[in-house]
This record gives sequence, structure tokens and C-alpha cells, in this order.
Amino acid sequence: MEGIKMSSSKSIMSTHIFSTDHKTIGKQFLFLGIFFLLFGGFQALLIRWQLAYPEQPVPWWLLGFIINGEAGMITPDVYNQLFTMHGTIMIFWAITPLLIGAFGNFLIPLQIGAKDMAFPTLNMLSFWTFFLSGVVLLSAYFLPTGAASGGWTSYPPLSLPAGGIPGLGQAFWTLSITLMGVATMMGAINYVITVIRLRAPGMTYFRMPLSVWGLWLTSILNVIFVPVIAAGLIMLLIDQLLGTQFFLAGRLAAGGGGDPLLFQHVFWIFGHPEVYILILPVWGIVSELLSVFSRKPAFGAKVTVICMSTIVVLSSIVWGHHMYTTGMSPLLGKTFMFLTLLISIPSSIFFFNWLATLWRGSLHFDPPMLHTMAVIWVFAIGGLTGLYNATVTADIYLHDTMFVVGHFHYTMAASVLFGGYAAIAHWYPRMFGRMLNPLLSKIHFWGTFITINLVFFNMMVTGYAGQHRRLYYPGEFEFLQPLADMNIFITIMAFFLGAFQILFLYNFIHSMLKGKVAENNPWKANTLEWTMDYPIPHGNFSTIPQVVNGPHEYSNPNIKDADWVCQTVKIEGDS
Amino acid sequence: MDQAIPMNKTFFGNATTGKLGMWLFIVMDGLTFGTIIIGGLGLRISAASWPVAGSILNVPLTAFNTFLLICSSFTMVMALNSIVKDDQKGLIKYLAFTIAGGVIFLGIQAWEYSHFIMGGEHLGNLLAAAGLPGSQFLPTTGIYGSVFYATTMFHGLHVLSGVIYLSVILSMALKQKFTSNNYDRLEIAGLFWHFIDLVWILVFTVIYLI
Amino acid sequence: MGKIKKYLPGIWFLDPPKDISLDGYRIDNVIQYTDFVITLYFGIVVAALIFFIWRYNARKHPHAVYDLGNTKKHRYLTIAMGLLVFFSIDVVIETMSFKDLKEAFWKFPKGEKVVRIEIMPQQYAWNIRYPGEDDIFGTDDDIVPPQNILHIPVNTPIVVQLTTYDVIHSFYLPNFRYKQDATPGMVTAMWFQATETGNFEFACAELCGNSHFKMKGYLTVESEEDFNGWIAAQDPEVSEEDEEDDWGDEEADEGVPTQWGWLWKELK
Amino acid sequence: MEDHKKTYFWNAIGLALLTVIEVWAIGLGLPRTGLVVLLLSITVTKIMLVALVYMHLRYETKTLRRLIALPIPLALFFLWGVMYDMAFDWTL
Ligand code: HEA
Ligand code: HEA
Ligand code: CUA
Ligand SMILES: [Cu+2]
Repeated sequence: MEGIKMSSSKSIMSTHIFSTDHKTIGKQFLFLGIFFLLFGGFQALLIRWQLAYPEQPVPWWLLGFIINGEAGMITPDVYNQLFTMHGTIMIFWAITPLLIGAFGNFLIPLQIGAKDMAFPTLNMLSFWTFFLSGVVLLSAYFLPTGAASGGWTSYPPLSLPAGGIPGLGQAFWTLSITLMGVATMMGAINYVITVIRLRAPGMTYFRMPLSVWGLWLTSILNVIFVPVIAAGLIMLLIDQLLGTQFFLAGRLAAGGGGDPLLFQHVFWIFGHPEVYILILPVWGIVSELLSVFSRKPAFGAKVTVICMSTIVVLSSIVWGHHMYTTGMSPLLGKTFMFLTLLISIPSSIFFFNWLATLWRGSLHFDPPMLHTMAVIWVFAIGGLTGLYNATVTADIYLHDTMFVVGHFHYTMAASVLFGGYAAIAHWYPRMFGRMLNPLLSKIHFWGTFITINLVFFNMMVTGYAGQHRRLYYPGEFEFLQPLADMNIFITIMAFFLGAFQILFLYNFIHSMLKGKVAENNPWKANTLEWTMDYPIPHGNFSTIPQVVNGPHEYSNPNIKDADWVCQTVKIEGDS
Repeated sequence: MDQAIPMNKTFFGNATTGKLGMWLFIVMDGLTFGTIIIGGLGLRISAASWPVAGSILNVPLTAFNTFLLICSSFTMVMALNSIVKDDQKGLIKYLAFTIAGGVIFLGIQAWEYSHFIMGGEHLGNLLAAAGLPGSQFLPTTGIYGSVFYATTMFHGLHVLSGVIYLSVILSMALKQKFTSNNYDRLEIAGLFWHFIDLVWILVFTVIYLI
Repeated sequence: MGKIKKYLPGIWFLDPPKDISLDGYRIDNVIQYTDFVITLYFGIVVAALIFFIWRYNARKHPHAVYDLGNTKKHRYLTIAMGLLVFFSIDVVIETMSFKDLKEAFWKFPKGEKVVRIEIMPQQYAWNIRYPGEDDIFGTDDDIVPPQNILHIPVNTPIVVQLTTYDVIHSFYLPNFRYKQDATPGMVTAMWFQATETGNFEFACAELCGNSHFKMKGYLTVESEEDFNGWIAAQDPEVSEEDEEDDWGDEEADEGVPTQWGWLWKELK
Repeated sequence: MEDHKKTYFWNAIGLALLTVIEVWAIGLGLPRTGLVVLLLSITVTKIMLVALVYMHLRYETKTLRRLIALPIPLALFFLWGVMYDMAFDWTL
């Protein structure tokens, strides 16, 4: 008979470090993700400093002394390293572990009623490979020539030795992303199979909480598209190290030569789904939390699921919208524009469902709910601005400007970050047995919400005014000089934004040690993860629960004296 | 502490969890190979010229290699067939044959590579006839060399990991870990091995024959 | 307070660079239409949010209405919602955009009065080439002005072909709302037409290395006579017979490669 | 699981024969497209043989078979998109 081996040894090594318990691994991912989030955020602040005060050395409170440029000034190559590593770290080492690594691990088994992941050892290996990849990534900073500086897209030939970036930084970048991809693949196999195989009896696909749906669909995208980028990175890596010529062409290639466009295709075949990989967990979590805090079933949950699945399918065939200015053929340009715009149909449908969930609910504005509602706000802006980019003609102007940067920070940085904060606030009591301090959480929320909008909206404004991205010193151009004030304003707001994140960090750590001890089900939620006592033992459920309800039976008139009921409890009078 | 867990068997019949995992991995690996092969084809379409099949690469030798992999696939599946009938001896015998097949495959490939890398006058003439410079055929020999080496090297690494994987399985078999109702791991390893064969069939056609 | 006043106009009224092109208005129009509808939709979303927060907060509305939203009616409603967004935004901007592409951006002007220019960016400068007297590229009388200097006549279609000396660059003309990548190994093309004279800038929009930020060029739009005069004042490039795609220059990073240029390629 | 020795054996023979045909076919001097089509169809046949018999897909459920085949159309779309764009040029 198949079964899951759970070690009974109690040493620190096996319970905290090389643990195969999905909850521990989830927490490990969480800490790593928060570390990288702060690291990437710090780099963002340095980027902003340079954009606003290009001629001044970085002040001590931004750790100016670690910048080893001339007199603490950020030099062009340092600037390029900053945004390259910022983009890379945020996408692959902050958001991925935070949402997929941490909450994927923590939530999937608990919410579907499983004792652990399908392959616990693989799960542990996934974390440690991930960790290793992070070490490789950061160790590039110790190279004499510094880390990668070819942008997070790393387009060849710039990212090849022939492209003029000295040293091994680019190769470290490629290698670390490849390792990260391996870790992600291991995780993805685990999540997909766990959901297929280990759902508790009665937990049909449509009785799974929407958060599990989001994570599962994300994993499916990972399964399909991480291998694609892995292949691309292997080709890039041997181009960098062995001197093959996949992505070299023209004068730089000796004898024949490849095609740099191939890399762009491979990158975006993966890269576009990647952005949905990042946001699908958030969509799921938001759909779920809206229901909990409105005390009302998620409106049209099935339709939401179908919409998210449709987006999964559509996302894989729209990659060309990142390449409109490469000289694409009219046929492909039109096809990609049409397909891209199709995505707005399912998006607006589930968006409507979110709003309809609030309608006639009974809204409780606890911190998780605040962050969730913020997602609605920022994702509406981020998603709708995607439509400009999808339009071929508008994108010819907007491509590679700060407008695009604003668009993707709204969708990715703002929506995904708020989604992550909502998830942390919501499941914190389950992870650490204590509550986050609500007052600090609320201050953090409002501070973040206001400043993040001022930062990212104004980025779009500068982009529309013509400022292109990856620009060390915008003042170099006369037509950008009027934007100097705006850039300073954005930067100041970004500093406030950073300050509020420190507040979050304080709250996160302080509450872990001294916070109010949480009840078992503080939010009165239906799903299975709230049914056991804290700390949740290795193996989660002493007996596998029998599920009889969907996850959203809030305010069901058949429930007496409560507005919720656990998924395992039969509701009298319900068919 | 071993705990049996109820499985959701709908849709996938009696396929075990491990097997589903391996299938998923195979799909992923197939996509990786697919990307490399599609990339190679794309480059080939846009390349100015491309050496005629067989003008540089040794087709008969590689055809023998293909045959070898087919045989080892056959012995692999026979190993499974033996254990189903609880034939431990047969299992070990066939597994050993399979591993040997893989090792010989690698040996031939290494010989082919070393031949290309050492170069020589004859190879130089072949290359010149195909419009490529130099007397060695290296990964840096134009885009043709890049595509050839990347594809075959990636496949070769798979064979290597397959050989290691099967050696572990063999050592388990020697300890009599498999029985007629416990051979899941063997079957999973087999899937991986057959997949390597399957990919080679494609690589052989695309790189060597077309 | 004064400071805040200074920033506020900046926040909401930063204009894009002045449009001096024949077809730039098309891009502005599509953007303006999108501005308009998405503001509308976003307004609806915000209005709904505010209303729900005010009306349905737990204090005011302690008992939620049990509503799964899974009846046929609901399903049709949501689908109608999606289609509404699709037809009011997507279909409209798609039609506009396709029309613009067909009528302007993807329709290369043919005929006598077209000025043809070859541009080859390199790390970090723009090399520009005019065909010269005989109107054929790659001959002795080609005009190669100093790097980063681009002159064009007003009210005349300009067709540009691009390829790059090293890595990918992107020819970005903010005043024309246009950009086009220059990719190694291929020749890309674009066209535009100025409607106003003056001095402007163009930039490189694709990350190309440490001095990407400095990679700017000076565009002078002038009357036909001035342009002809300027061309006449340039020294024809002194070089031997130039072959197609022939820049056998060894140094990648310094100086202008002496031989470059390609026979003009016919466009679709 | 029953004894499939015979099936396995004949499958191997079939695969080997198809390989021989492939190698033989390239020497025939067929027109290029014909050759490519022929070789590719033989390859697909061989792949199917390995997948269905050796990898036991024949004996798995229909759902599994279909799911595994699902990435293939996707890969074909990629193939089309990428090759079309790489071969396309604005210049004639
Ligand atoms: C999580 C991340 C994320 C998400 C979700 C999206 C979502 C979308 N993105 Fe974005 N995008 C990125 C991350 C993301 N993007 C990144 C990182 C880049 C740049 C990478 C780089 O170059 O470095 C990028 C770049 C990018 C480009 C290329 C721009 C360029 O480089 O020139 C394009 C072009 O089409 C695009 C389009 C879209 C579209 C159409 C959507 C759609 O999915 C949006 C759909 C959503 C809606 C349409 C909104 C919902 C509907 C409503 C609110 C309607 C109102 C409803 C009611 C009234 C009920 N994106
Ligand atoms: C999920 C992804 C994500 C996230 C969360 C963010 C978050 C932020 N990003 Fe980032 N960004 C990207 C993904 C992301 N970004 C990508 C992909 C690119 C493109 C890269 C490329 O072009 O290749 C990019 C590029 C990019 C640029 C453009 C650079 C350029 O083109 O020249 C800018 C400029 O303003 C920017 C700013 C910010 C800011 C202000 C935040 C803020 O939201 C950050 C908020 C968080 C903090 C501020 C952390 C707080 C921590 C501290 C305060 C600790 C400080 C410690 C000490 C002082 C000791 N980002
Ligand atoms: Cu050239 Cu950027
Ligand atoms: Cu995209």
C-alpha cells in the first residue's frame, strides 16, 4: 500500500532545517521570500534615489557606504546591476517563494485535507535547491565585475560575452535562474499531484477553496512553462560559457550565426505565463478571502474557476505582445493583439464576481480584508492599463517606457504584494499561533496603500510623458528634464513606502514572539485548515476528514446560531 | 510511522502517485527538449545554409546507437516483465543488459565527440564541403555546431542520469527489494528510460537524418 | 504648502512630448479613447467599492444575504459583463489600431519623394547614412554625417532601415510616438513624416549596456531647401566599393566603423 | 499485469525495422519535402510505439493519455509562431 513516510525523529535538523513537513517548508519559504522582498525593495530604493537625485551620493541611511562607486555615487554599471537584480529577485526570489513556495506548501495539503504533500522529500529538496539558487544569485555580487546587468529579460547579444558586459555576472544569473527553475519544477510536480491525488474524501474539485484552485493552476502553468525557459537558459548558458552561437548574429557571430529573436520568443513564451504564475495565487486568495470577510459565498465560484482556467490557456498564446517593436509581421502582430485582448473577457468576469461577492454581504474590515480590497483597486488599474500595452499602435509609443514599468508594478508589485500581505495576515494565526497586531497592520496597510499608488501611478505618468525605462540619468535628455520634479516626488513616496514595510517587518517579528495568542478559528472560516489545534502536528489530521460542503457556506439560512459551518459538518435541511 | 492515505483514483485508474509524478516530469522534460528542438528548427529555417544530412555526422554509427537504445528499451521492459512473474534472476539480468546498453551508447557518443574535437584533415575536408571553416567540428563551429552539440549533449546527459538511476535500481534489485506486487519504482525508472529512447528517436531524425 | 502646489499640476498634467508627426495623432487618439473608457470602468469599480463599504459594512448590515450567484441569470449577467468590456474597449481599440496600422504605420510610402536613410546604432552612438547623389546605398558618394546627427526634411515621408553594429538597440522618436528595434542579423524598417520644423531629440529605448542612457541623437527637421543645403555641405564618405553587410571592423566599442551600409532592401 | 513478452519483442523488431527504413530512405534521392514528410511520419510512428507499448500508455486511462498529449498542440503553436516570425522579414 502506498503511504507517506513521516520521520519520527525529533532533532532540530529534521524538524526545522531538513524537515519534510510541508508546514515547516512553507515557513522556510516565507522567511526566505520576506528576506528577498526586503532586499529587492532596498534595491528599488537605490534605483529611485538615482532617478531623483542623480548627482548626489547615496546617503548613509540608504547604506550609501556599500556602494563602492566614486564617492558613494551610483555609477551606470551599478545602476544596471540594481534594476536587473531588483527585477530578477522580486519576481523569482521574492514573489515566487512568498506566494507559491510558502502558501502553496502551507495551504494545499491543509485545505484539501491531506496529511502532507505527495512527495515530501522532493518538497524538501525543492526548498534547498531554491536556497542554493539564491546563494548562487547573490554570490555574483562578490565577483570583481559585479552581478548581472542585462536587465531581467537578459536579451542576448547584450547578455553574452560579445555584448560587452564584462565578467561572469551574466553566467551566474543564468545558472541561478536555471537552478531556481529546477526547484520550481520539483515544487510544481508536487502541488499538481497532491491536488489530484490527496484530496480528502468528498473534496471534489469544485469543493476546493478557490485559493487552492489558484495555486493549482499556477503550478500547471509552472509545469508547462518553466521547462521552456529552462531550455532557453541552457542555450544561453552554453552561449555564454562554451561559445556556441544560438543567439549571436550579424557581425558578432563567426560563420553563420543564430538569431537573438529566438531568445526573445523563448523568454516570452515563458515570461508571459510567468506573470500569471505570480498573480493566479493572488486571484485565488482574493476570491476566497472576500467570501470569508463578507460572510457570504463567493459569487459564482464555478464561473470564477472557469475564468481563471481560461486565462491559463490564453496566457500561453499571447507572448508576442512583448515584441511588437521587433519588426513583427502584420499577421503575428494582429493575432497577438487579438488574443491578448481576449484575456480581458475572463478577467472582467471574475472581477465582476469579486464585486458581486461584496454586494449584500456583511463586510468585516479586518487587516486581511483591507489588503484584499486593495487588490481589487490596484488590479483594476494594473489590468486596465495592460490594454494600452496590448494595442499595437499604442505600444509602439509606450513600449520600454516607464508606462510599462508602471503597468507591471501595479499588477505585479502592488496586486501581488497586497495579495501576499492579505495571505500573511489571514493565515498568520495558523502559521505562528498568534495574531498580528491589528493596529500596526492597519497603519501599515493605509501607509502602503496610499504611497504605493502615488509611486506607481506616477511612474505611468512619466512614461506617458516619454521617459524610457532602464535610464540611469533621465536628465540627459532635454525632453525629460521637465519630469525631474515628478521623479523626485515618486522617490520620496517610495521612501515612505519603504518605511511602512519596516513597520510590517517589525509587526511580523514582534507578533511572532509577543502577539496575542490566537484562537483556533479567529476569522470563523469554513475551510479545513482551521479545524485543528495549534500547533498543527506533523501529519495534520489525526483522521482524514470527510468533506460534505463547499468552502463557502457562509450565512446559509439553514445553519442555526452561526453564519459559518466547517466543510466537514453537514448542514441540516440542505440537499 | 507509515500512514496509508486515501487516494483519489478517479480519472487515472490504478496509476500510482509516483507514476503520475514521473509522467508529469516526462511532460516537462519533453517540453524542454521540445524547446531546444523547435529552436534548432527555427534557426535552421532562417540560416543561410545548412550542411546536408550525413555529410559530417556519421549516420550508420548513430543508427547503430539508435538500435542500441531500442534494444535497451526492450530489455528494460523485459526486466519489468520478469518481476511481474517474480523472476528475480531475469530482473537482474535484464537490468544489467539495459545499463550496459546505455553505457555503450555513451561510449559511442564520446568516441564520436572526441573524433570531432580532435579533428583532422578528413574532417576538415568534410567541413569545407559543407561550407564550414576549420578542421575541427566544435560547438563554436557556426550555428550548425551549436545546434548539434546542444541537442546531443542534453540528450547524452539524460542517458547518463538514466544509467545512474538504473544502477540504483539495480542495487535495489540485488537486495531483492522488488516483488511481483511491489515493483512501482522499477516501473517508474523504466518510464524515464523509455522516454530517453523516445527523445532519441526524434533527435536522430531531426539532427542526423533530415 | 508651496511645494505641494508645485507638484500637483505635475502629477495630473504631464504632457507627452510635442507631436510633430503626420500620424502620431492616431496613437494619441487610441490612447485617449482607452483613457476615457478605462476611467469610466475604473470609476464604476470605485463607486461600487465605496458604496459597498458604506452600505454593507458589518455594523450596518450584520446579516449577509446567502447568494451563491450560480443561477442561470447570474451566469448570463457575468458573461454579459465580460462581453460589454470586450466590445466597449477591446473591439474599439482593436479596430482603431488595425486601421491605423493598415493606413499608416505598416504602409510604406513608395515613390519619388521619399527620403531613405540607413541607421546603424552601435554601443553608444547612432551611425546615419544617406544614399547621396546617385540615390544608391553603398557607393562612394554616400553621405555619412557625424554620429548622432540626423537631419530630415519636413512634410516628406522618411523611410528608415535599421540594423545594428553590436547588440540590440531601439530607435525611439518620442515626438513621433514611434520606436523600432535594431536587431543583429536582420534589417528592420519604419517610416514617419514630420509636420513641423525644429530641433528635437531621439533616444535608444532598449537596454544596450552601461551608457545606454547617453545614447541620444539630435534630430533636425528643416525645410526642403535647408535639408538639401545641409546634405550638400556634407563630405561624401571616402571609402572603397562597399559590399552588402560589410563591416569588417574589429573594434566593437570605439570609433565609427569605417565601412558599413547595405544595399537598400525593397520593402513589403 | 500479464505477460507481454511477445508484444514487447515484436515491438522492438518493428522499431528496428523502421530505423533501417529511415536510414535507407535518405539514400534514395527523394525530393526534399517528400523525404522530410516520410521521415517525420516514421518518427512519429516510432514514438507512438515506444509511448504506447513500452511506456504502457496503452494500458492507462484515456484521461491520462489525453493529458499527456495536451502539450503537443501547444508546442505546435509555438513552432508556428516562432518559425513564422524568425523567417519573416519586412524586406523582401
Ligand atoms: C502579475 C503580473 C501581470 C499581469 C496580471 C498582467 C496583465 C496583463 N498585461 Fe502585463 N506585464 C507584466 C505583468 C503583468 N501583466 C510585466 C512584468 C510586464 C513587463 C515585462 C518587461 O518588459 O520587463 C508586462 C508587460 C505587458 C505588455 C508588454 C508591454 C511592452 O513591453 O511594451 C503587454 C502588452 O500587451 C501587457 C498586457 C497585459 C494584459 C492585456 C493583461 C491582462 O491580463 C489584464 C486583464 C485585466 C483586466 C482587463 C482588468 C479587469 C477588468 C476590469 C477592471 C473591468 C471592469 C470591471 C467591471 C466594471 C465589472 N503587459
Ligand atoms: C514583483 C516584483 C516587483 C516588486 C514588488 C517591485 C517593487 C518596486 N519596484 Fe520594481 N521592478 C520589477 C519588479 C518589481 N518591483 C521588475 C521586473 C523590474 C524591471 C527590471 C528590468 O528592467 O530589468 C522593475 C523595475 C523597477 C524600476 C525601473 C528601473 C528602470 O527601468 O530604470 C523602478 C523604478 O522606480 C522600480 C521601483 C520599484 C519600487 C519603488 C518598488 C517598491 O514597491 C518596493 C517596496 C518595498 C520596499 C521599499 C522594501 C522595504 C525595505 C526596506 C525599506 C529595507 C531597507 C533597508 C535599509 C535601508 C537598511 N522597479
Ligand atoms: Cu542603445 Cu540603448
Ligand atoms: Cu505579457
